Formats: sequence, C-alpha cells, structure tokens
Amino acid sequence: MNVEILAFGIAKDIVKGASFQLDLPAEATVGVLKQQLCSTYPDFERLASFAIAVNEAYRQDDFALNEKDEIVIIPPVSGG
Amino acid sequence: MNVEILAFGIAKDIVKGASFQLDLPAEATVGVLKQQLCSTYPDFERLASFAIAVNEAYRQDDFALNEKDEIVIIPPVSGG
Amino acid sequence: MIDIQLKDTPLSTTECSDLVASPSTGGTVLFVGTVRDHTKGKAVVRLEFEAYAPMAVSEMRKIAEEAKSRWSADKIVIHHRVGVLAIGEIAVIIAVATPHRVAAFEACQYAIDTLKETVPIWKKEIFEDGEVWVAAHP
Amino acid sequence: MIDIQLKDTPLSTTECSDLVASPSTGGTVLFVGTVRDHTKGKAVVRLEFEAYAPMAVSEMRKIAEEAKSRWSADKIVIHHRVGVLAIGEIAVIIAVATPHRVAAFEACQYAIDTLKETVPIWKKEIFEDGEVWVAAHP
Repeated sequence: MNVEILAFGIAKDIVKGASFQLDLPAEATVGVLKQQLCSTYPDFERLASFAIAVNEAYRQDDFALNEKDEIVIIPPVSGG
Repeated sequence: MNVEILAFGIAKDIVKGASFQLDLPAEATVGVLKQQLCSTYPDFERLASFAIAVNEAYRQDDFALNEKDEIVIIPPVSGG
Repeated sequence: MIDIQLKDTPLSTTECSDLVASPSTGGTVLFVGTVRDHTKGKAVVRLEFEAYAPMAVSEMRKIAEEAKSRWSADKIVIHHRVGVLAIGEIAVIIAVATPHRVAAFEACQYAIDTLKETVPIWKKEIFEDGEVWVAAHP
Repeated sequence: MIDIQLKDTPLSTTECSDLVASPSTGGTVLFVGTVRDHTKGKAVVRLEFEAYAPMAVSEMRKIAEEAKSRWSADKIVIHHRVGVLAIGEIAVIIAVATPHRVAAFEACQYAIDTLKETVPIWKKEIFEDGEVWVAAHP
C-alpha cells in the first residue's frame, strides 16, 4: 500500500520536505514503517529516538497501519 | 523603666490602641514583658501564640530590653 | 537580584514575571495568592491586610536571601499588598528564577510557606455580621 | 476548567493567572518558560518553535486532565507559543489553581515535565553560523 507521511522538526530536513509518499507492504505495522524509514533515510538512525503518531496519537511498533491513516514522524520533542 | 509598645492585628484590639506605655522592672527581659502583658491584658492568654519583636527582629524570652528599644507585639501572622 | 515590595496598590503578575525573567535563565516559577470569598463556609465581604512594615520587608528579604543561597536562585521577587482588598484581588506574588527548573519550584514553595509563618502581616476578614483577625485563635 | 492554546502571538502571564484565579481558590502556581540566549556557551540569535498542532493540543489537554484528576486541580491553563521568538520572549505558560497550595506546585511541575517529554513541539536554535533542532541528537 501507498501511505502519505508528515514530517516535523529534523525529520523534515532528513526527508527534505514536510510530507512524502512511501510504499509499504499490505498490513504493515508501525515497526515495519520504522525499518523502512531507516533503510530509505539512514539519518533516522542517528536521531536520539523517533516515534510514530497515527491519527494524532503515539503508536507502538505492533500497531497496524491503513492506507488512509494520518501518519506522522515525531523526532525528539523540545517544546516548553 | 517605662517602655513604649506597638501593637498590630488583634493585639491592637486587645490593648485598644496602636501603641501604649508599660512600666517594667529595670533590666526586664522579653519573658518578663510577656508575663506583664498577660497579667495586664488577660486576652493575650487566649491567642494561639504571640511573639515579641525588638528593633525589628524576633527575640527570645531571655533577650534584655532597654528603654529606647522599639518593642512590638506580634500576634499570629496571616499574610500571603 | 532581590526585589521586595509592600504596597497598597494592585500587584501585577506580568510585572513580577518580567522582573525575574532574564535571557540567561530558562524558567520562572510564580506563586500568586488571591483573596478567597469564604472561610469555613462563611461568606467574606472584603479583607484588610495590615503590616508591621519595616520588619515585614526585612523578613521577606531574609526569606529571599535564604532561598537564593539554598537553591542558587538568580532572581527572587516578593510583592505583598496591604490595605483593603476585594474578593479575587491578589494579596501576594512570589517569583523565582533559577538555572534549573526543579530548584525554582522548591525555592518558591519554601518562600510562600515561610512567608505565611514568619512575616508580620495580618489579615482581617470582614463578614456581613462582623470581622475576625485570621489565625489569632487556636 | 481547562484552557489549552497554541498560538503565534505573545503569551501573557497576567492573562493565564487571571484565567485560573477564582474567588474559591486561594492560590495559583505558574511556570513561565522563556527563550534562553545561549546553549552550551554558544550565543543563540533567535528561536523557532514548530508544532504538529492538532496532536500538540490533544497531548497538552491529556496532561491537563491527568494533573486535574491527580491533584484535584480546579483550573489548569497551558499556553504554548509557536513561530519565531526573540531572546527573552515567553515560549510556554502553565498555570494551576488547586484548593491546597502544595498540590498546585506538584501539578504544575508534573505538567511542565511531561510537556517537555510528550508534546510534539520542536525548537530550532538559530546561531550566527548555523541552526540546530534541539534534542534531536544524543
């Protein structure tokens, strides 16, 4: 399946844009997405950490993705 | 010796004024003053507590008084 | 920097926050004490704060100095109001800026706790049917 | 009452203090976070805050709800600024009013600690010779 991913903070610099498309296997999980991101953009490995939000909430690696989900890369936050 | 004493808060109500004179034995201490206050104005006994400040600082019972000291009755405080 | 004020005009949270803010510290903790509309279920109409002014200022300064040295605070402001206050008005503001955030919380809490114990300021609550000096009786 | 705002205009300490003040509570604790002029000895020229807005708001609301229930807070306000900020400007204000003072300090500290861990907002520091996303690298 083809998903659209939003990027913020340093993730925007890594993928060179605020959003991009990614091809994932059908029934991919957040964990699969993270692996794919790291192999496509090795700079993600150099981050202190990064999380994935789906439909406006943090999701664990075993969370299953759907084509219409709002998927967001959340690099280390630094608000406050 | 004759000393002038300032009163604040409920102490003002008890002595019926913001200041008053009191006769104390020569070389009286804060402890002696407190006893004298309680015998002259028994309402002081009914307070949760009261302290004496001399020259703008809290003083213990053994502190010796002088005629020119600024003596103040400090009933329980309730600022803040 | 320490700024202690005892005044009979309204206090300003923004003023106190600005006084301690500095480009070198990252955070400020403030305590803002307001006048309550009831005590033990009884409606308060207004309040009066009276201070033994010179000693109130020196005791507040003592608190600020202690907090400054114990928590390495950069700046501490304590402003206390006196006179007649309406319900909801601000009676006291304490603002503390420290290099580390946790210290600012601790120092600010120490300052308000100690102020309520040692600073010679007295609050009189005025009810419809009488008035009482707070904390006077057990 | 919970009031969460993410805005690109200056934040006001007095506004936040007034929002949580109520005649029935005796005290408010505020945390005010300002923009620092240096990081590890390097001079910062200005900052930019970027947020994943809908989730930043919902995560801040979660923090406020948790603080409200754990410390019986009456009112919690969290205002966070986004966009370009000059040195010394306010990035975040958290205000908490509780029936008991100690709880307000604890709830406010919980809120700022958790905000810095979970709310999707990113700070970019701009130096004379470059820029860096804070906290991105170990």
